[in-house]
Parts: sequence; structure tokens; C-alpha cells
Amino acid sequence: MPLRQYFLELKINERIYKMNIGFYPGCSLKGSSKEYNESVLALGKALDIEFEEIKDWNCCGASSAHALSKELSLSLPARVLALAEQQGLKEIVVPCAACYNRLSTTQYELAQNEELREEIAKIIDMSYKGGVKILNVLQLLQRFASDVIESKVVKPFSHQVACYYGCLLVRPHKILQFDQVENPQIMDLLMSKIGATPIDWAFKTECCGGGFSVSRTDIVSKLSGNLLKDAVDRGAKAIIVACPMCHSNLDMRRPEINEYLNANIEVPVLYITQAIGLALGLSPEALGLERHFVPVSLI
Amino acid sequence: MDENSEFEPNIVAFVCNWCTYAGADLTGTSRLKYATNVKIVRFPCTGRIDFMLLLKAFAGGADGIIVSGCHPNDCHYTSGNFHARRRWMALHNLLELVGIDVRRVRYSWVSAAEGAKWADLVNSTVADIRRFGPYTEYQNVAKQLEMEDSHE
Amino acid sequence: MKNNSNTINDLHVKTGVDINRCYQCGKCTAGCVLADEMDLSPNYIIRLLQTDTSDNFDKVLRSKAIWLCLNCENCVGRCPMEIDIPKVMDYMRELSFQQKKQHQAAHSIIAFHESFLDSIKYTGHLYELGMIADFKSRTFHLMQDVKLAPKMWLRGKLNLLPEMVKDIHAIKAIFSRTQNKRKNL
Amino acid sequence: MSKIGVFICHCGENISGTVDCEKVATELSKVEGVAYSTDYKYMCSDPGQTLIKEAIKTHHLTGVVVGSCSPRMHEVTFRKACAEAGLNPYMCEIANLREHCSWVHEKGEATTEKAISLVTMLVEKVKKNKPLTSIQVPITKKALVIGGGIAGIQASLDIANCGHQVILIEKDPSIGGHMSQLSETFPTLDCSQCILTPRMVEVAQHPNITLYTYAELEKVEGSIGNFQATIRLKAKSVDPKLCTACGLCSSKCPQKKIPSEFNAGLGTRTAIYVPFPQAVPNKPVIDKEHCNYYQKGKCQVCQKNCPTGAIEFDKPDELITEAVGAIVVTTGFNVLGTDFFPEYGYGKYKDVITGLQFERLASASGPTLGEIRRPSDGQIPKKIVFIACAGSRDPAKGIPYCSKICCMYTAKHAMLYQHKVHEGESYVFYMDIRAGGKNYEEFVRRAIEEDGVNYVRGRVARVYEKNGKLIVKGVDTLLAGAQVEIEADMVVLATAGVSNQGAEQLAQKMHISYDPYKFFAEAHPKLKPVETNTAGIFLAGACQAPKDIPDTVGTASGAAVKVACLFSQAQLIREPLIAVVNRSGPPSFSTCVGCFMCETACPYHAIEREEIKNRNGEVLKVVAKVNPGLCQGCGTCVAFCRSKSIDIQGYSNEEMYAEVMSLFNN
Amino acid sequence: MNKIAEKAVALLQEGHTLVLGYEEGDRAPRPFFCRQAEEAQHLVLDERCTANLAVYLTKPELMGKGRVAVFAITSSLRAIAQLTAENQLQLENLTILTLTAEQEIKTFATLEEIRSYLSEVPYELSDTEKALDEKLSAMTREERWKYWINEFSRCIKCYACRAACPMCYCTRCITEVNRPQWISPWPSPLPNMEWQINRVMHLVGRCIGCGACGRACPVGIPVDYLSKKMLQDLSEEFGYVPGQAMQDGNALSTFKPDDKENFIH
Repeated sequence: MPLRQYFLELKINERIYKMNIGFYPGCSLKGSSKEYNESVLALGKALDIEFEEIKDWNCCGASSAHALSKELSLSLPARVLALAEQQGLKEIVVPCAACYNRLSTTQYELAQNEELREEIAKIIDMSYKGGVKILNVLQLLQRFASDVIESKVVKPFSHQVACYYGCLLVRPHKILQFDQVENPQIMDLLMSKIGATPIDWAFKTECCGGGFSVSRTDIVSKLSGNLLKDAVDRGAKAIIVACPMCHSNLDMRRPEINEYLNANIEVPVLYITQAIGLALGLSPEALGLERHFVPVSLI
Repeated sequence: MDENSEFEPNIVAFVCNWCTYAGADLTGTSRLKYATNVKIVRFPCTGRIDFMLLLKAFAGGADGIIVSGCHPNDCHYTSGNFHARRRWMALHNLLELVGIDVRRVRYSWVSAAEGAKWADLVNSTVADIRRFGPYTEYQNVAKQLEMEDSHE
Repeated sequence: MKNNSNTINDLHVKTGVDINRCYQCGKCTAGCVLADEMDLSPNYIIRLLQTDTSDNFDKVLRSKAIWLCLNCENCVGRCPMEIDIPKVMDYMRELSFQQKKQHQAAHSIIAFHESFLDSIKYTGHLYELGMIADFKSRTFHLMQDVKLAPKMWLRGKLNLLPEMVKDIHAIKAIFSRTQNKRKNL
Repeated sequence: MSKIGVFICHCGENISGTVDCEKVATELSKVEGVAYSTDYKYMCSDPGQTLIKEAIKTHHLTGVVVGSCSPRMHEVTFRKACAEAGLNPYMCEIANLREHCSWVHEKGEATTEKAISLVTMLVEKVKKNKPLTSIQVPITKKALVIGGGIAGIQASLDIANCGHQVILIEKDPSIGGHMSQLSETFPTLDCSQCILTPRMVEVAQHPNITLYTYAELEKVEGSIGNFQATIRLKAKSVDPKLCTACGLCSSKCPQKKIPSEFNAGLGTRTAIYVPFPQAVPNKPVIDKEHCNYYQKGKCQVCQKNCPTGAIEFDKPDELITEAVGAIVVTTGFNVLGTDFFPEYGYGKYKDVITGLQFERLASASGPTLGEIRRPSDGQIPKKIVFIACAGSRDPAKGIPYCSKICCMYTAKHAMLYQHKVHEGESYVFYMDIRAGGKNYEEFVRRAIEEDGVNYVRGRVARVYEKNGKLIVKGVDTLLAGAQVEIEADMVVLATAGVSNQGAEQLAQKMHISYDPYKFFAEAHPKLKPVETNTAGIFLAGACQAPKDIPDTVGTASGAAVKVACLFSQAQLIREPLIAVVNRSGPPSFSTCVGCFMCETACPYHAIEREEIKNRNGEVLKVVAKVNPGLCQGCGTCVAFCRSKSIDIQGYSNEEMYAEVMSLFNN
Repeated sequence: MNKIAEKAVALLQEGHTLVLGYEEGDRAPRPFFCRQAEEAQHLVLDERCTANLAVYLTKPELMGKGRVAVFAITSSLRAIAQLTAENQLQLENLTILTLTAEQEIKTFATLEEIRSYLSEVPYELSDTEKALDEKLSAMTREERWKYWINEFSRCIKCYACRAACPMCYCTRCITEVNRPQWISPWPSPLPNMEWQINRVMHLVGRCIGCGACGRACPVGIPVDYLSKKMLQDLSEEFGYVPGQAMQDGNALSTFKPDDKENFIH
């Protein structure tokens, strides 16, 4: 269906109201992806969104827990969600795609299976209802930014960009019910609103190597390399992401990637929040751009 | 319920000609055995079955009744079983209201291919009715009629 | 040889995935970004499991492939029969780990997972520096990323000290409880 | 005072094995109204039947009950025997002592007791039975065929050649259907149009066939032998009598960019158009959705240019009603859209096309005159990939079933490509090759062995475009799942065959049933493959399920024979087991109060309203009346009628009441 | 002279041969057949009027050939709507009036007007009926059976319930059918119950819940409860609202392919 109409329909589903939104940064945003955290908060301020961080939150177990223990992989996120409930939060924003995926999956699994729900509730030793609405950063922007940014843009982000969604934001569709699996559009739409021209490329939702960043760097450089190359070949001047894992792989692992491709790709990788932030005239520092390994030469 | 162990229920089955009657035939041709308590009355379609016949059967002394026809959408007359189902929804509700023992009316869909299902249906119904015992509660009231009948 | 431990049934019960629906079209493998790294391709793994023989089941437990799966969910998204292969992978990994049947090539991956989980166990968060150190000690990849860490630190991407969850006992409890769970599996 | 004869059959040992037949007979002789009761080894045998006939004559029996096998076996036999002995056949009832008694119970008292009551029940019923005479319904010996594809064409010709009138209606401007779109046909590779067009012409010229194109079924009333079909003749805006098909109008029409349905969107057509050169009839129609005049109110260029003044704007659709005796439904199938397959990029990449589109490319009458050229830039593809099961066997995104024809047409496509592009490379991704059919397997082998088509066993995960090439990411499951990546110039999706749009509504108009996929349902999957569960309506071709041409033509001829059989009878003899509304003298005329709830309950629209008038024609009362031609005897109305004014012959209230109550009078 | 009377006079002058309404009775207002303008002043219409006048409309001998006007209370309107749907009334030779909540006289021209007017007026069980309902639903099945058999044993088969019901317009009632004799004519608990079950079954999807049957019963059997309760229990499944008669057939002569069948084995 036509993107505009598609976009409108998405909006209708999202009731627009202003309130405190729960915030779950997750470990990456506190460590290796500080700039993501900074840019989200900065953007939040610019669009006056009140965030309320979940108190004493813990790691969701991300890419490891589910590999070794189903119960653990459900319990850790369950605790986070339970905390959010305790805090009386109706919905929470989860910028990290990995966390978003784990939390959503947990919520789904526990909703499907009462027995499991009780079992996990015992393990975390907290009451768990499962009513909290989980938003990723794109959904957040979609609700609070999409209608207003166009008017707020001071420095159009007029570059060819490759919007890279990765796996964790869109799959599994059955659970996340987010955008079109094979050809998601939301990021592209947001970017075009701030003056960018999203390119049509082949690796939008292909995996970057995710959790193998440390353990199997070789695989990461290969997977990330392939998609980076495709984007550049098609004239992307920047890669736009919404996932810390994708970012660290594409940014921090650039030397290994270039080695694998034996090329010297210098295209910068920006979080969508950073890109929008720039367009709205926020300072590179406020958006933590200086933390990138690959310098952001666009500004 | 030991006192009912020897009790042989009197059960009548109202079935449609195209599915359940044929299904019961199949039970026969496949030589599946079932209790002798059930006597089949053949109707063209469950849609034809008058609710008064159920009441009359009880009045006459039936301890249980089976009504069975084609599965939804398989009705030979396209919609007779749907009408029957509705009629039964209403009657079921009404019998509940006046306190008639609806457990004794067993409604089912048995297709021409479900010979085994028919045998099961009969046997389980007979077993249930054995458990419930004879429907004296109703028959006694019916008797009062006969008495006054004889006064005439 | 048919085995009587009825492993496939367990898999079905525990994960809700009915692998017998698979008719081996191979679309999962076709779209898998890691298939060429794997010793057993995803569809082949499903086939092995379908046979429901302990030999083939074991083959999967000892495979490298199950550890290479990144749960990117490409396969499920496209499977005509909606067979949740990543779920199967998780299940097989867990079993393989418990039964100490991990493929040696998976050593570093598992090491990473363990370091990761330990970090959570003791701090409640992912304490990257600690995690990496721990990982190195497990894998003896001592030289790995020596250049990276300082760069990260310079950019303030590395916290020298872990940030602790206050109610760390809650986390420890979760770990011990799920630990027991895993024992009595 | 009724005189009932009871005849208990031993059925060899089948009944007497567990039932004491003698006892049953003697017990029954004691029942009031039973004048004669006996048992015999084989009642259905000649001597058995003679025994019954004799008894009827000697004892002047008014009714007969035979205790034997299921009435579904021998009811006809015994009723016939009674008739021969001068007893009304409907005064004979069968007690099912075999299937419902002796075969399902052990030998013993209880079994014999049950047998006795089973027979008694029917004795009580027969006492109440009324003599009935069978109903004769005249047959309109004219058939309606819906859909002018190869199935409809074949059926029409066959029926017409049996000497019966046929009305063939087709919703499109021309007959021919999907077959006219095909290039060559498997397994012989003869040109589809070359074998089809002669038939199309034959239809148009056949004296017994009336052809209405651009026409759709509006509604159907009546029943077997006597349907009333209302047909909507959509306004063509061109008077076929005046039109000489000179083609000037189309050439002048300013609307030139309309995607051509015939070319599956690969070519364009004008608003006033003839769908394809060999169309029958070869006269243009105006497509109102795209015509400037109909949309914007001005243009009329065609009218100005027409030398014979054949253009007639703003002519309304026409409704005609035809009386027919039988209907053959041949509305065909449709190819599934592939928009739900984003991973294959259909609609996104010009050079990813459907099987039907490839047919047009390969067809001499197609947009490229039979040359395989890619839609994007008209280049001849050097490397082409065919993806089987695009939608089929895919419950997640498509349809769970196998579309049956794709394996064969894909092999054909690959073959045609290899024949036309000698240096070209072709790949077919498949899961299973389903080539069951005469010379089918050989055909596929030929594609592989002689034409060097590369068959790869595995499904394609995704197709994406890179530097003008289509990157196809597949797998070879026979190499333990080795990934296969092909840089193709063109990709052809073997899209699934699905039911035609509007199938559901059509089925409801005709009261025929359909499966979950909206394909029409046969009365019996094996033994009644062309009948529907509505008498007089038959099916043929791909409206039942995807079918190849041989199967389609086969079923079409099958349906035609069914129609011919029906028409070969002088009139329909129907069992008199139908509903009747009682009638009485003035003042009430009938106990029916005319609430007409029965009318709404009747699935056959058999209830009519009869006005009872007095001498001066004033309506005194409106009461229900049953049309014996339509009533199928389900009896739903009977159970529904509050005043018991409507009753069903053969299963009347009195009969059923007696049968049921007999169970308890002991 | 009240506005009802005035209206009645007007109607008679317009050529109506009969105005159906109510006049003061010794206890409550009773039905009144007003044929002359002089009688009009007797007419009253207020909440004390409960008799369902619709019952007379299906009796040609009472209506005569001329044009008839009727002052209908809500329940009568419901009955008229239902009867029209059942082809028992020709609205074109009837004038139907009512007194609105605003004490205005409203005249209805079409069935649609009546239906839309009724859609404003909600239907629900009266408090006494609710009480009885609670009492019965608290009982076990056996207790309910005893209760009703006891009630029905008091029935004297006078068929007042039938006579009072506007929906019982059959020229031959099933009780008069004797081949077969579905229901024994003499009073006795079982046939009495059988008669009520028939009555209520015949009213499924038709009963407009006016309660006339109950009020008519000389021995005070709450027969109206049964039909009203059915009305309530089944209205959801059957989508039947009293007064909103289904044009395409009644609750039992139609069906939904997905009707509930949880009671089917």
C-alpha cells in the first residue's frame, strides 16, 4: 500500500497523548552506547517527552541468556517488566533493540502460557501482570516526532542514507507486530521528514552479527561488511540505525570490517535519534557524536 | 448407583435419513456392537423433528432421547440441521426453566461416515441414562393423566 | 534405530514447536546469514530431529550450528509452516550445554555467554570491562581487542567500575532458582 | 380397519443369527391390525417377493412392513413388489432389522425384543400411512453454461451437439478464458490458441448455442428441470449489429495506457477495445471505468469516428430471464497476487513476473510477439530463475494446498525459454515435482535432460536487485543445505491457482456449497465429481480446484453428459414425499393463518402465497402453498408450523406420532 | 374534554368507524370500543392502562370492514409491529396513535416509524418478575420441576392466556389438533405443562412481553414469566428485540451458521 497511507494507519493505532513514559536504557546505553542514551534523552527534551527511568532495573539477558537457559531468559526481562508495573508505568520506551526484543518476547511468551507465567513469577518472586506497553525508539518517534519534526527542522539532514533496521526491531513479526517484516518503512519515513533521501537497498533487515561482536568478530566483520558494502555501493552517505548492537558492530568493528573487505569504508553510522537531533539543531556533543569511532564528517 | 445397575433404559433416537441413519447403517456393516436400548426413528431431516415428539416420548416412558443429524454445512437440505439447532437452543433453555432433566436429551451430529461415533454415542448415552436412573419424576406426572383418562 | 526417550515429543511439549510440519523446502537455510558457517544447515537439523533417533538427536546436540544461530529470526519470518527454528536452537543449546556436548568450536561463543551471564549474576548489569576480562581469561584470547578497550575508554564507552543493581540478592536468587531448574531438567 | 402384512427376513444367517425371527413374526401377528405375519430366509429373493405379493392379494393387505436390511438397501425393491401386487408402494415400510439390530447386538432376548419393537413401530406407522402418487415435473430442455473458458466451451459444444439448446454466458467481452492467454501447452507444446480458437468460433456459429458475452448471472430461481435464470447483459456501448469491427474506434481512442487484462498487465489497451485479435465475438466494448466520456462526460471520439454509427453511449444494462432445465458452472480460477511475498519483490522489481505473465511473453500473440524479453528494458534475459510454489503449500503467507499445474507449466516455461534463448541459462527452484499425468514425467525429464534446465531442490528465501541483476538467494537441500546464489536477469514466480473472484457470491446465488478456499464443492469427491448437492447444477473445470486442460475438458464433457441424461427423460419423476398445506371448505379454506414463517424457513423457496378470492374476486385470505416442483421434502416447515397446517407426506405428524408412541404402549 | 377524546372525535369525523381505547373500569381502565362521537368523552389513556388492545386487531368480526384507529400503549405498539411483520395487519387501513412521554398524541404512518419510536423505549423485566427469576434460579432443577408442576396442576385449561395474547391469532390452535392429539384437552398437570411449553415455544422470537397472558390467568400461574424469560435469555443469540420484529423471518425460521452449539455432543 502507499507509504503515506500506511504511515497514517500506523498513526491511527497510536493514540496521541502526553504523559510520563517509562524508560529502560539497558546496559549498552549505559556503557558502550552512551551516545545513544544521550541522543534519546536530548531528543526527548527537544520534543518535551518526560521519561521516567525504571528504578533498579537489571540487564535483560539479551543475546546470551536464551542460549543457555529458557527460564533465565524469561526471568530477567520479567523482573524489569514487574518493576515497571510496580512503578505504575503504563508504557515503557526501550531504545535498545535487543532489550526491546527480549522484553516483548518475554511478555508474549508469558501471555501465551499461564503455567509459565506463574513459574516465572515464582522465580522473580514478584507479581507480574504483563500489561505494560513496550515501545521501541521508532514507535516513540512516530508518536511524538513524526507530525512535528518537519516544522522543527533547522538544519535539513540532506544526505543519502541507508536506513538499517536489523533483525531485532522487526522480527519475529508474530510477536512484535511492528512494520513490514521484509521491507520496513517507518525509519525511512522519519528520515525523509528531516530532509534525508533514504536509498532502496538489500540488507535493511539482514543480521549484522549481533551478539558475536566479541566472541566471533570474524563473523561480525563478514556480515556487517557485506551490508555496509551494499549500502555504500548504492550511494549511502550515512547508515541510520536504532540498535546499539548494530551500531557497535558497524562502528567499533570498522577496522576489522575494512580488513575483511580490504577496503576503506568511512561512511558514518548514526542513531536515528542523532540524525534527527542534528536536524533539529542540537549540538553534536549533546548527541554524543564525538564518541563514534568512525568520525561523523557530515556536519 | 447400584440400584440402577439392572435398570435397562428405554431410549428413542430421532435421526435424519441422510447422515445419522446412514451412519448407523455403517455401524452395522462394520459389525460394531452397541447396547440394545436405543430404537431409531427415521426422519427426513433433523429440521423435521417436532419438539412435541420429545415431550411425548418422555410422557410415553422414554428415559432418554437421542437427536442426531448431519454436521453443520453437511445437511442434505442445506439448512435443516441449522434450524433444528436453533429450535433446540430454545427448547433446551425452556426445559431448563421448567425443570425438565435436559441431560436426558442427547443432541449430536453423526455423519454417514461415522459408524463408530454412532456406536459411542449410543453406548455413552445408555451409560449416562443408567446413571441418572429411570425418569420416574416425569412418568409419574404422566400417570396422573392416565388416571384421569380412565375416569372419562 | 528409533529411540524410546521420545525426545521430539519433549521438544514439542517444551517449545510448542511441531517440527513434523516441516516439509524440507529449505527456505530457512536459503535465507540464513550464517548457514555457510554452520556444519549442519538449519533445514538439515530439522530433518535430523524429524527422524527422532537418539543418534541424530545427538548429532545436533554436538553440532557447531546450534551455537552459531544468532536468533535473527529470518527463517521463522519466511517459513511456510511457521516453524520457530530459533526456539528449537535455544532448546538444543540448553540441552547440549547441560549434557556437556558442546562443539569445541563453540567454546568462545559459550565462554562469552557465560561471562555475560556472570557479569549479570554479580552486578545485575552487563559490566563490559569485567565481562571482556572474564571472557579473555576463559578463552585465552588475551590479545584480542587490546587496542579497542582504551579507545572505548577514551570515548567514555567503558565504565571502569560496574554499576550495581541495589537489590542484587533478587538477581542472585533468580540465577540460583533457574540454576536448579536446569539441574532437575 | 387396516390389514397389515408383516414379513420378517432371515437374510440367510445375517438376521436370524442373532434375532429369533420366528418369534418376531408370531409376536407381531398378535399386534392389532396385523392380518398376516411370517418369516422367510430371503425376502428380497424372487420367491420372497412372490410370497409378499401373494399375501397382499390373498389377505387384501392394506399395508406391508418388511423386517429386513436397511431401507437404503431394498426399500425400492419391496415397494416395487407391493406396487406389482396392486398395493400403493408408499403403504410399504421397512424395519431395519439387520444394520440397526442383528449386526450390532449379540444373540439374545433383548435383541429379539428390540427387533419386535422396531417392526411394531413401523406397523403403527403404516396404519396411518396414506397412498401417495409420485410427482411428475416437466423438464425445460435448455442448459445454461456459466463461464466461457475452455470448460464452458467444451460443455456447451457437447450439450449442443446432443441436440439441446444452450445459453453460454461470459463476464468478459470475449470467450476463451485463461487458455486463450497461454502460449504453448504441456506436454505436447502445441500452441494453445491454435487448438482453442477453432472451438471458440464453433461456439459462436453453433445453431444450438446462444452466446452472451459481457454478461453475468443475476439470480437463479426454481429447481432441477425448471430453473429461472436472470442474466445481466452489461451495456457494451457498441451495437454489435452495426459494428463492422473495423477497429477505427480503438485506434482513435485517447485512453491508450490501460493495462491489458489479456496480457496480464504487460501490454496496454484502449478504453474501447477488443481484448485480443482472435476474440469471439470480435466486436469492441467500452470499459466505463477508463472511458473519458463516462468518467469526465466529454470525448466521444470513437462515436465521431465510427463509420457505421455503432457507438451507443449511456445504454443501461439489460436484464433477461431464461428458463433452463440444468446449469453447468465453469467459472474457472484466478492466479494469486504475490504482493504478500515482499521477499520476492514482485511489484517492486519489473523483472519479477508471474507465470501467467511469462505465458504472455512466450506467446506469439503477446506483447513481445513471442520473444522472451524482460519488461524493464526489453533485453533478452541470459539467466532466468523459476520459483515453484510461490504461494502454494504455504499456509503462513499463501494457501496450504498444492496448485497442481505449476510443476508442469514451470517445466514448460523453462523449456520454452531454452528453445527461444539457446545460450540462456535457466534454473528451477522446486520442492517436489508433481508430474502425475500422461506423458507428464517424460515432459519434465525432457526439460532437464534435453533442454538442460537446472533443477535445484530448495526454496528461494529472497530476491533483491543489485546493479541491474536480480540476486536470487536459494538453497540446494540435496547438498545438505548448501546455499545457492544466482545473479538472474529475470525471475518467474509459479503463482498459486485460487478460486475466481466472486465465486462465493455466485455459489450463494445458486445455493451450491463451496470449500474453505471458495472452490465449488462436488456432491461426492469421487463418485459425483461433476454434480453439486443442488440437483440440476453441475460443475466443470478449475472452479472446483486448479486443473490442467485435459482434466478441465474431461470434467466439462462429464458435466455435459449429466445434462444430456437429464434432458433425455420425458419428465422428472419425483418421490411424493413433499410438504402440503391443508385445505378445507369456507369459511376458513385452510387452517393456515398466513404468517409465512414457513416461507422464510424453506431452503428451497418452495412456499408460495395463494390468495383465496370470493366470486367477485375480493381476496378473502392469503395462505401458504407448496410448489411440488421445488419442495425437496425436508419437513423443516412442518416442525415450524404452529397451527400444524402444513404437513409432509410420508413423514406426516400422524405417522411419526404413531411410530414414536408405539414404543411405549406396552 | 381531554385531548384523547377530542382526537377520537376528530378521527370518527374523518371517517373512522371505530376508535379502540380505554375507559375507566372498576379497578383499572378497561378496553373500550368507541364508535360514536358521543361516547368519546369516556376515553382515557394513562399509565394505568395495561390491557393489550392489539389482541382485537386480528379479529375481523370485531374490527368490521371500516377504518379503525387505536390508542396504543407501548406493549400494543410492540404487538402491532410484530403482527405487521407476520402479515396479520395491513397498516394502511389502521390509524395508530400513542401518548408520548411528553403527553403528546403521536400518530404513526409506517412500521418504520413505530420501530424507531420503540427503539427509544428499552425493554426489561419488571421487579416482580426479577424477584421470581431470582427465586427460581436459586432452586435446583428438581425444585424447579416441583414448583412448576405444582403451578400447572392448578391450571383449568381455560386458555385465557391464549385469548389475551395478541400473538395467539391462529384460527386453529394446536390444542384443537386431534390427528394426532398432541395435547390432551382435559386439565391435568402434564398436558397443562405441554400446553404452556407449546405456547412459549410458539412465542420464541415473537413474544413482545406485554404480560397479558399472566394477567389473564384466573388462577394466577405466572405463565408470562416463561415467555418473558425466554425472550430475555435468547434475545442475544437470536438478535430479537420485542417490537423490532425481524422482517426476514423470525428467530426460529432463520439461523446463523455459527449459532452456538455447546450443548451438542
